[in-house]
Amino acid sequence: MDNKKKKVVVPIGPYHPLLEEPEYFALFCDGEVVVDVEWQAGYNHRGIEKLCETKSWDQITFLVERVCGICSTSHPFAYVNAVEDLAKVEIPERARYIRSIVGELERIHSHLLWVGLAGHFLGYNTVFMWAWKYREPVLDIFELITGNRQSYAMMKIGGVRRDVLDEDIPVVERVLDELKPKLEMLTQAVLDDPVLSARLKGVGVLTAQDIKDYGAVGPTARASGVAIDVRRDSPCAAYGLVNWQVITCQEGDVFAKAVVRLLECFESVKIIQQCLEKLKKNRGPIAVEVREIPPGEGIGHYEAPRGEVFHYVRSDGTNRPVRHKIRAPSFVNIPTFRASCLGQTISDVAIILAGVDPCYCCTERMLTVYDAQSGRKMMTGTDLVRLSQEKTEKIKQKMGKNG
Amino acid sequence: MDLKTKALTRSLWVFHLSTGSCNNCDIEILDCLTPRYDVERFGIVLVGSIKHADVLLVSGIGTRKNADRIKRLYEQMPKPGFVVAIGACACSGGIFRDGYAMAGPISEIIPVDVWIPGCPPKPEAIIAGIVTLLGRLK
Amino acid sequence: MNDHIGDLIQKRFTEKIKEVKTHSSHRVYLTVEKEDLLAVADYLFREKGARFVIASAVDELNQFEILYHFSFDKEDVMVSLRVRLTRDNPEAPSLSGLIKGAAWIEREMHELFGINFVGHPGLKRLLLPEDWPEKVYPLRKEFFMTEKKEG
Amino acid sequence: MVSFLLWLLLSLVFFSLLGMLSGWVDRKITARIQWRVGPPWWQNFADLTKLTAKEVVVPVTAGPFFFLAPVMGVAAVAVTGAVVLSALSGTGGETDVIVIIYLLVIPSLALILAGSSSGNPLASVGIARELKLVLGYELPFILALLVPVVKTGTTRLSTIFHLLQGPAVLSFSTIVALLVALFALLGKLGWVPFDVSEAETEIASGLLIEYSGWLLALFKLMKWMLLATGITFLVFYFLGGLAGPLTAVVKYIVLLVVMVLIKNTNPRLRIDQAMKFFWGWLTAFSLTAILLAFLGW
Repeated sequence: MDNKKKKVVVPIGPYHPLLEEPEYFALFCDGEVVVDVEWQAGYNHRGIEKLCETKSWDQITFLVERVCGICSTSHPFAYVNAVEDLAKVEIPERARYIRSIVGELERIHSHLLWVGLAGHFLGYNTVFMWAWKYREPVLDIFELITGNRQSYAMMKIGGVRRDVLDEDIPVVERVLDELKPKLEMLTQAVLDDPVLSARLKGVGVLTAQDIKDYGAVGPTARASGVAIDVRRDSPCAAYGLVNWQVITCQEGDVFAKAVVRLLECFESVKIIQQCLEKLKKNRGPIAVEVREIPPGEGIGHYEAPRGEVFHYVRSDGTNRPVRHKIRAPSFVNIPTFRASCLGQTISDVAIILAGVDPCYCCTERMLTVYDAQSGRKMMTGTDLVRLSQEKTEKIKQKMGKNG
Repeated sequence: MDLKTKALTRSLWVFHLSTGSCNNCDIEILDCLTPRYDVERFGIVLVGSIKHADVLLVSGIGTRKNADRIKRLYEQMPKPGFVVAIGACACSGGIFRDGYAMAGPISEIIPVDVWIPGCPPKPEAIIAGIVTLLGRLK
Repeated sequence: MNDHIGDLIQKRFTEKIKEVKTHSSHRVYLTVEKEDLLAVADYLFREKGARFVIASAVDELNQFEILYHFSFDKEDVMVSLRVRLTRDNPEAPSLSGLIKGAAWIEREMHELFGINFVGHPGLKRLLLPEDWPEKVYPLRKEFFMTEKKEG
Repeated sequence: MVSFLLWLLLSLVFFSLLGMLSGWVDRKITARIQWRVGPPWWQNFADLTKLTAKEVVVPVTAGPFFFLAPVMGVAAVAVTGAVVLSALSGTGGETDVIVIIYLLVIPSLALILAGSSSGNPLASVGIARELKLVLGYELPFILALLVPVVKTGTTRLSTIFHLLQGPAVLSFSTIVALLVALFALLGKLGWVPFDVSEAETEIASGLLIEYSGWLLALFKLMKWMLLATGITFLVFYFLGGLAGPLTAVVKYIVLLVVMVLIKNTNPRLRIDQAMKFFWGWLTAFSLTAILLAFLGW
């Protein structure tokens, strides 16, 4: 492209306050108008796909949890779906409800996080603080039912790892009841703000054709009127057993994406409430035992907050996969920038980039290699969680003594 | 303690650097700014330029592609400046430690003053880490 | 319903489909020659309106395999096209002309497996660092940690 | 001349102290709106002290203006303050309101100079935006300042300060003009919604990206002083602040709080939207205000 050379290059990244993660976008600008975008990735490249080939089936759930911290239950979710597809395992009903509860809680926390960050990108820190304030109780629920604020370690091949205790259910219900009016208030505040509308409407429009060309998924697709949602299209866990709706918008701009995300939070609350009701009546096992994984291949997908997470596993009958392919939603969502950024101003690009809720950690999941011969001990996810909790305890004790 | 050190302990400006982390630590760092923890009470603010920073918060394994940039950013930080490694990955490499994509842990790339382990460390732990750093300044 | 899509493809490309594996009612794996890949993919993507999900390469020691996953969301069927490539000259036609979203994953497979995609507009590195040695492909089975130390 | 130097010194001390406290009020109210506690009152003093003790990292691309620009900015605001103070005391002589208009452009120019001499690509985007912004807010600002001129029939600053008291203050035209000037001041300060040139999440503090140590401290000081001087000027110019010292303080705080509230209830405007706002709505408002002033409203 010749016109690239003549234009000013405005770098966004690799270290840029817009992105919490390192990433490099070169914006080729003519004045304030962006004429081309180039993306350079790999700053976050860790090598999970290769590492998966060196781990046993059970360990991988912990590893894929660390593909991304924000969708830290979606990746294990898709992974166990894939392995269960491979081994043709049916999970017990109680496990289905628990999986959906964790998945939907994560969606609420992730969408609120996005709303807050989007406000922050627009210099509207009040929205940022309010959204994150309302997000805290969700993290509290997580700590209550899974033991950690992030990286919940709930998924397990054949079911879930922990049960949701009866005495915790009313607490979760109470928090959700309190959350709902706050969510409504926040949604009203965001959607009614005239200046926000001026900044977001008609910005970064993606057409349904763009979505199809790039294979974009999740809220990015649904905001453009493409009603795909893995939870409905391919119901796993409890999604076929409860009532909820797929939210779509037609406009395809950043505003529509915000609307979709905010309204999805309400659907998530609805799903969780129904699941909790069913949990009270259903007393079954929370997991079936899966002794070995037969040779073959399996595909699992799940609707993460950002879109479809896709996992492909292949087994040769040993205790570790031959190949594990992970496709995070951002991998197909980020290339749409080329369609949505061109012709926009730099100010808008910032919010467009934020609009698809890109998650670079997810995109660059690959590449850590581990020497199978050396036999050096690797830390597993459980070790890390245990260490982390021990450290926290220690710090707490120390703080307690000092203060 | 002289006035300058005292002023420094009351006004730490931090720059956050993610070098191949899984986002967990990053959002917990941001969480420290939000209403429940509100570190601005102690004069801690997140700044957008490394030139304004007193503390470099590093999370993640320190990928090979990043190693040079981490060093460069460290050099650009006006002294006195401190480095805090946040999370299991930054401290030791964590679950990704044997990967060839990894140049870290961070302490092998730049000198680290305080390590905050955890996957991810809770905001309380991060604040405790910063308090440790302040204690060391005195 | 599922047979419907599998049957349709088979009827249309009787000669070209070498092997059909139906794992479950939602998962179909079809093997095609790499010469026929574009035609079948075009049929799935353009005519049947399938969504391109992703491609995944597998190193099978004696050959490479690429699976192109297409999703029929309404029918809840995942159709995966399997292409086999020889190990000494791994080369496949590029789908990026047909599907824009395929450009990245082909770049990724190119750098991680060393597979060449004919007709790809910008087959350069996506993820690996600039100082990564040439002709070292980390996701191939022969790649071990020892090579990290050299690089 | 000697007396003006004294005024200058007084202005420097007074407005920097007042500015840092006002800056704290801003941070504190912001924090309260965001459900936070916020920093203690001496926070800005600690920040300033710390910055002066830090190393200054000078980029290789920096020119001489890299050092000159912040000094120039602070000096300009201090002179503005001195002019306002001396006019208030009645010793200002023939100083014109036009001087204030000139002086209040200099901080923006200093920022532009700073950005251009740092040679950073993000800063260059910041320069373009700041330039446009200056063009944007100057027009309604000047028009708004004309309203008291029309009312008093003079451009002499001290006369306006002393004449505009009592019922003339509460007229409809001054209120409109004041609001316009307040928005222009927000633009001069680079506060949300007009913080395009610094926009942390877009261009990483833009113009100031390369600054560190005492040079950055000077720019921070400039912003704080501009905040204090600007509001003080508005209080006396539009609101008849001379009527009583206590009411002047109340007026000052009210204006400050209004500005902070505007800042916290709006997202950042795109530069073209900001221009439209300044040249469209605000210019129309200020023209109306002038018309009303002529009619004696």
